[in-house]
Amino acid sequence: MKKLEIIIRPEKLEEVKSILHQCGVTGLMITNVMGYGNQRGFTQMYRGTEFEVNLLPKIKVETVVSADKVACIVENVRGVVASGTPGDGKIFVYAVEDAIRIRTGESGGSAL
Amino acid sequence: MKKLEIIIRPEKLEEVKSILHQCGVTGLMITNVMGYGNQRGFTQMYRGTEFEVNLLPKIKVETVVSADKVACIVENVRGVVASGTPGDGKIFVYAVEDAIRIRTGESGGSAL
Amino acid sequence: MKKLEIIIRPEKLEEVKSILHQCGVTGLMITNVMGYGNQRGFTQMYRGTEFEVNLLPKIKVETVVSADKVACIVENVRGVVASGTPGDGKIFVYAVEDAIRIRTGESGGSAL
Amino acid sequence: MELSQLLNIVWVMVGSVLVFFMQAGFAMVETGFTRAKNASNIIMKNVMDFTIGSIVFYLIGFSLMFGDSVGGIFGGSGFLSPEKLGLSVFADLTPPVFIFFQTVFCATAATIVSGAVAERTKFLPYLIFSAVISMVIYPVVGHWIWGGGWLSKIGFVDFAGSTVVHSVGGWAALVGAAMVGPRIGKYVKGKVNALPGHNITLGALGVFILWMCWFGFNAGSTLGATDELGHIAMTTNLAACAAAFTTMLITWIRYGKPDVSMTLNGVLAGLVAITAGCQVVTIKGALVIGVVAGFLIVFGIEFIDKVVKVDDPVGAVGVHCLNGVAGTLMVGLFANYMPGTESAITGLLYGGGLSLLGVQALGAASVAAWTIGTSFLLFGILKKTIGLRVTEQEETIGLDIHEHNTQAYADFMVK
Amino acid sequence: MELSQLLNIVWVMVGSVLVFFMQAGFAMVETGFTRAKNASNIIMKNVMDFTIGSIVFYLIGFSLMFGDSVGGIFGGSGFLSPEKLGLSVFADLTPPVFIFFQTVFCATAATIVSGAVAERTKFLPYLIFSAVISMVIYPVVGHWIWGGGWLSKIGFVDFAGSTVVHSVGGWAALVGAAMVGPRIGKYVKGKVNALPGHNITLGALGVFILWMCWFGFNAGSTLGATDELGHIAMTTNLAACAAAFTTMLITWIRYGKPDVSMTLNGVLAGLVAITAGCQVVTIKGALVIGVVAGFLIVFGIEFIDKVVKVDDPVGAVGVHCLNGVAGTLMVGLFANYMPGTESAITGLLYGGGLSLLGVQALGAASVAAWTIGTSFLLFGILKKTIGLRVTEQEETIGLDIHEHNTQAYADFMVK
Amino acid sequence: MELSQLLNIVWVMVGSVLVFFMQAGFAMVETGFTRAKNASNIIMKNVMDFTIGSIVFYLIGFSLMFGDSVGGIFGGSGFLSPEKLGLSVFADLTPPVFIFFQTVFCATAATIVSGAVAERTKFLPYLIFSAVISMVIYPVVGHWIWGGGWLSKIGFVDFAGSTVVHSVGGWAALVGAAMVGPRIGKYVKGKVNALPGHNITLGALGVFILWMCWFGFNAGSTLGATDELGHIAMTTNLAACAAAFTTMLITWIRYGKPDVSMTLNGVLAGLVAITAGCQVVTIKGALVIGVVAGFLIVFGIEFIDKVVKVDDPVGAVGVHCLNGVAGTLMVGLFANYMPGTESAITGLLYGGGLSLLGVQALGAASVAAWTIGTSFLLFGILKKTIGLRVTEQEETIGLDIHEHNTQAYADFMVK
Ligand SMILES: Nc1ncnc2c1ncn2[C@@H]1O[C@H](COP(=O)(O)OP(=O)(O)O)[C@@H](O)[C@H]1O
Ligand SMILES: Nc1ncnc2c1ncn2[C@@H]1O[C@H](COP(=O)(O)OP(=O)(O)O)[C@@H](O)[C@H]1O
Ligand SMILES: Nc1ncnc2c1ncn2[C@@H]1O[C@H](COP(=O)(O)OP(=O)(O)O)[C@@H](O)[C@H]1O
Repeated sequence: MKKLEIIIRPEKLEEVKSILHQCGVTGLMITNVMGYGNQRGFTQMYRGTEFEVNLLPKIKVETVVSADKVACIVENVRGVVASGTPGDGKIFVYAVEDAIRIRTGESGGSAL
Repeated sequence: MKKLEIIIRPEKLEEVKSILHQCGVTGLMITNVMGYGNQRGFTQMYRGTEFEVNLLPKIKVETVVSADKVACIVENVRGVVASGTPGDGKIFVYAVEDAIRIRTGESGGSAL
Repeated sequence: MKKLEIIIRPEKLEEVKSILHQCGVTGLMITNVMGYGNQRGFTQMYRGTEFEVNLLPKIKVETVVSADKVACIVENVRGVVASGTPGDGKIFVYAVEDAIRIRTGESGGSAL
Repeated sequence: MELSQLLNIVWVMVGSVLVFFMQAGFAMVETGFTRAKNASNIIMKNVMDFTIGSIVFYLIGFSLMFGDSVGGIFGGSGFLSPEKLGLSVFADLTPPVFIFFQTVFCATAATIVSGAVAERTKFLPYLIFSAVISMVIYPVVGHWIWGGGWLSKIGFVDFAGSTVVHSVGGWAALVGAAMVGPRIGKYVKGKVNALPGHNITLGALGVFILWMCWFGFNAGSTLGATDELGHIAMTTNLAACAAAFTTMLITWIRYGKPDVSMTLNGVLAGLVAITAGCQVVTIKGALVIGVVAGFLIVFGIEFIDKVVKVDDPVGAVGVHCLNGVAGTLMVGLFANYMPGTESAITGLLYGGGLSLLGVQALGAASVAAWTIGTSFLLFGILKKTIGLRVTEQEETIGLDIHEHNTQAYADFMVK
Repeated sequence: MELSQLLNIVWVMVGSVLVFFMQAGFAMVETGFTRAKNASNIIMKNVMDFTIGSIVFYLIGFSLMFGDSVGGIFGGSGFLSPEKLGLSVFADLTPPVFIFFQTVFCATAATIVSGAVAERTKFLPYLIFSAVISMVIYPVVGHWIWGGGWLSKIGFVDFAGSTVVHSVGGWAALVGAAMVGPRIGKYVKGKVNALPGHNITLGALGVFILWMCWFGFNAGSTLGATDELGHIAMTTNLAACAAAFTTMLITWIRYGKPDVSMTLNGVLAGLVAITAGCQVVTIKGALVIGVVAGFLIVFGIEFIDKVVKVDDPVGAVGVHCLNGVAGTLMVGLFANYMPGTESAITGLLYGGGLSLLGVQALGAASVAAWTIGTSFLLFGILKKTIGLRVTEQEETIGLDIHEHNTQAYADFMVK
Repeated sequence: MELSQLLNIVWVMVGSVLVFFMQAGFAMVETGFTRAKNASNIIMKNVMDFTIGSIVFYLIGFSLMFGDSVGGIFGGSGFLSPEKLGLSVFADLTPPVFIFFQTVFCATAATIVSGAVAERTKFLPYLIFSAVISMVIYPVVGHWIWGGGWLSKIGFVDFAGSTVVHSVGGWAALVGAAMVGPRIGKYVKGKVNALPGHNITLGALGVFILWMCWFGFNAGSTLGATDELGHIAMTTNLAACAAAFTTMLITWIRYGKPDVSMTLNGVLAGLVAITAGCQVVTIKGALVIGVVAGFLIVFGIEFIDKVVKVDDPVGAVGVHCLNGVAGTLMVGLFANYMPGTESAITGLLYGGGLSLLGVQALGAASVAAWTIGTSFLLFGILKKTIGLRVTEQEETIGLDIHEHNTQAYADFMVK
């Protein structure tokens, strides 16, 4: 069982959601985060004082899936999200030791 | 050392907090997330145009605990949270390699 | 490859960002969380009714780095963040199995 | 037309426009003091009670209030075309000016209820209640006191409506809030919880709007340009100030810190309390009335919240009911109008004896009885038939989504 | 100076101040009904159209509107110092009072456009358009109808400006919204998407502000203290109420739930529709006009949104254009002013025949032709030269950051 | 009572109500331009300065301002019951109308300070300062200029209070902001940081409210219905427009993008600058005064922020102090009132020579000296005794939690 953390630009969420759906993902969590990376931020101005905003709004999509789905997801997310400009985002992969469905108590793969 | 990620309905937070307390958890983090799973969303309407909201507000409770506490938590959270209807949530378990208490520099189990 | 989850007081963010920069971190994600730990919350009052706020606003900084940078980060974050009073925060270390840069498709260490 | 009549028209128009704008003030106070997930619903209730109220008051309510008196109890003529009535005040102004002024007054009473029953009441029964209060409950009281009915005959003094407007709205709010029951999470295992409002800034804006509009409410009730406008403005303002200051002090002492939302309620408490007597009390009397209002609001809201355990999210009962009644009674103490003349109105403290106080008490009690009775009946019927309350799940997710399929703050919420 | 003149001055000052405050109402409605990332930009556009409009209308527009008529088409004297014109209304009030009143009216027409083109239009071309509408487009129409021009000569009735103000703003809004194109994400592969506004509470506050100010708009258009003020207030208010109630009912039936933002638009629709006829229709006529406005706004907004596919984020076209035209035409049906006297104005339903309706239709059509034509030309030139629209990336990130390097809600957003 | 007197009463009542509502405008501007964690505290300070100010001004301040003059320096009679004074203006209106109007004016001066010292000042010392400015500092200046004191004797012109109200508030704001010190994070290692406000939309609403109310402030200062109302409204409006437009242009050129919050300050700057001369300058003069105000606000705020390094979160010093003084001086240049008559007031540019300019400068300087001196003394005593400032930790967590145990936006924050 793996957890994927997919960091994307906010406007790409709908497309990523449908990719995940196609790859057979059964659940996900979405968090608003502020990201910092190769993409540069921008300058803001308030009453004549400039300030750098080096954090940009990103969306973090987390989903726990069986290991065999990872390839499908990585492949297809790249397909719809990659624009070729810095800031497209990252996918991080983690091991998951267990999952429990609170409603039924099922655990492991059948809890997904 | 394990990290538990407990996804619940927002209105269950208070109960989950007190369960965790009873199981001897010493700290936790709470994040507002939007979730998608077996539970269906709902339809919204704005000025005559319908739109599906398939993400629902959920709360993610994260806590890092020694391995022996996992069973207590899983058991009891199920007890108070399970309503039997889709959307009750999930618990994910991860391995944690290390923990450091910034204040003191303690690390490992004694940092929790 | 490791993921560090650094939980700090909101006002320390700027300092932690520059530490991370100095240690050669190439990207990070920031999330607003509510934390609960040794630090006590405070009492609020609304129209004559008291209520305990036992969650306090914290910032979670997540960064995925090569293993050799962990020591530098832990060391230096402690240096600027530790105030000696409860609530300074924690650093949690996790293993990361893989990372993919969506823009280029690079994976592993070179995706960071 | 005489210039003096035109001047009266201009002044009453200004007053009416201000009283109309109280709708915005109530909407902001009620929305700000409740939770974000119910904001659109509160807004909608506020828009609709004015809308429905204006229409039914024009067609029926006004005539029940000012039509030819049937035994001093209600008006019985003028229905559907009230501008054809032969009221003498129609000649002083014009029929539509007076009807317009009365319409916006009526809407004020109706809108008080929405805050008290907020965050858990179904939309449809609220609309029905709102229609009936504007069409029947308020106009009958109005007839008693301002329409030539029995209370006006025995010398009851309620210059701008502490009783007619605020106590009617307040009693109905109390009955409604009690019958619809507390919000989920308000009273849990004997513990009283706070469910803080979502936007204190907007709530404060609402209070400032109401404060401004109250100068139209009270000074507009002269129904013309008179030499009393300044005095009324002064008593109105200083009562509000004294009440707010008193509230702040009490909360500072009692809770350790000055409480913001209670102090904002304090302003409104002072305004409600001075409304009955703004014309007939002295400026110093107004200051005292304000101080009393400040005490009443803190202990009154606590009493309702913690002892009676009626859940009133915005403090409507404390503000309008308690202070409406108290303000009416205090006229019996502090009135000192044109002493020594034929038109003198003098309260107990200025040597007028107990009679005025007695009349005031009788009036306040009668209005309470009528309003509580009719509201109880109406809410009771609604409860039995369509039900008053949304389901637990609907309340938890919020009335905006449940009742209107919408959210008030889309960018800050569900994506 | 005669007291009656001073009284007229006071009333027109009150009216002007209210009409000025409509700027705040529009700003809140437009901001509340659009997304948070564009809030500062909308605010800025609203401040600037008033600012620029006030200056150019004083220097040029007023004279084009009220200067000596050149063939009934436009005014040709008074430029730069309009207070030196010899208008008879200057003698009834004073020159600056009348200019002030006309200035705030003009600004109302200009500000309507900003909502319709919101969230994707560049700042500079907006400013230029805004200057031209206040300087030329509106004043010419104003001359035709209120400045002694050709439409006023043939008996066209537009008491407070359903045509002059609202249809001019509304037609320009339609042309602008069509030419600048829909927002990204609004129409995707034939599907119509909703892009909900970010603060319905503020939008509602804006509606209440506009409603209040409309009493100054309509009753102030008497240009003096008259015995008609009350009637105008009543028709204005009841049309708004009837429209809001109708809108709520229709949305309840059509969508299953009463729609909040549509109902708020319904209030404005009723207000726009009654503006032309507020003086000349009966109270019952006003109720009917309101009901018609309620139908028009729901089906009109849906038609524009889903069939014509013009993306109008705040419903400006539905409110101001459709109801401005409809309100003008309905005068031809419902007028019943001083029947039996020399000044009688009577519509079809009161036995006045088709002639008034014909004149109303001719006026509405002429104004539409002029406004659409000039707006089309101007937006066309701007599109070809500096361009109307921000880039896709700028629109996605928001106009606040792109056009002003700022964010409206710093604490709730980027840290 | 004479009809003309009643008409004056009506107009002054309208003006007073508008000036009262400036409290709402200030509250929204100050809250919107500061951070969310201090919103309730700012609201509370705004409510309390009006509340306390109204009471102490009635009891003491008014008499210090308008009581029998003691050497032209302060008034010395009428304490506790100012309505018993024998002022001639009492006969023109009525005593309470005039007292009410003066009360709301006084509160305006007091409320200016709260924005400048926002986000780090303790609640109690703020209340004390606020009481003293309303009770002593403002009334003494008021006596000099409007109460028959020494400045009024030598021909100082300050029609509606650029000096009396705005420069007094502005100087006190400067002293306060300097003595309480900058907010944490504002000046770090020589770098000037921006701490953006949390709700620009509300800030803009506040500016629109103030703009509307300024018509009551300036045109109400006639103290009666006169033929000058329209002229005053025009100069007021066009100065604001010219200032806003100028500010936008300068920021566009200097910063690359038109700055929203600065432009909103620009509106206020124009309004403050025209306040002294609104009656006596021409419309074109008003446009020029507005342009000057636009320059002053941009460079003035930058100067205070970056060179003097006084941290003034809302720009109160730039708006009220700089433009209050400049507006007063510009009367000496642009006055052109009733030229050729006995009442003529003529500035340098209209051939009046340097004398008026000299008097204006003397007045502005004297008021500055008095206000800076007394404020410095008072803030100094408060600093030494109870302390002016919250602790670092309290400031970091926010004044809402620290001073009031509350949060303004519960649903968007801590859960
Ligand atoms: N090492 C990292 N750890 C955590 N998050 C990262 C890391 N690198 C990038 N991110 C996240 O991914 C986002 C996109 O990364 P960025 O470097 O800007 O683009 P790209 O990967 O296309 O070069 C960042 O804003 C950040 O949120
Ligand atoms: N595979 C998953 N990965 C990440 N989050 C998940 C996953 N499955 C479910 N969740 C989270 O748990 C919530 C509840 O899941 P859902 O499937 O609706 O209920 P249930 O588990 O009772 O069937 C979801 O809204 C989502 O936030
Ligand atoms: N075991 C834990 N699991 C998850 N988060 C934790 C844990 N312990 C602490 N935290 C986070 O770290 C923050 C600081 O911890 P706290 O115990 O208050 O301070 P300290 O570590 O200085 O004693 C908490 O508010 C919480 O967000």
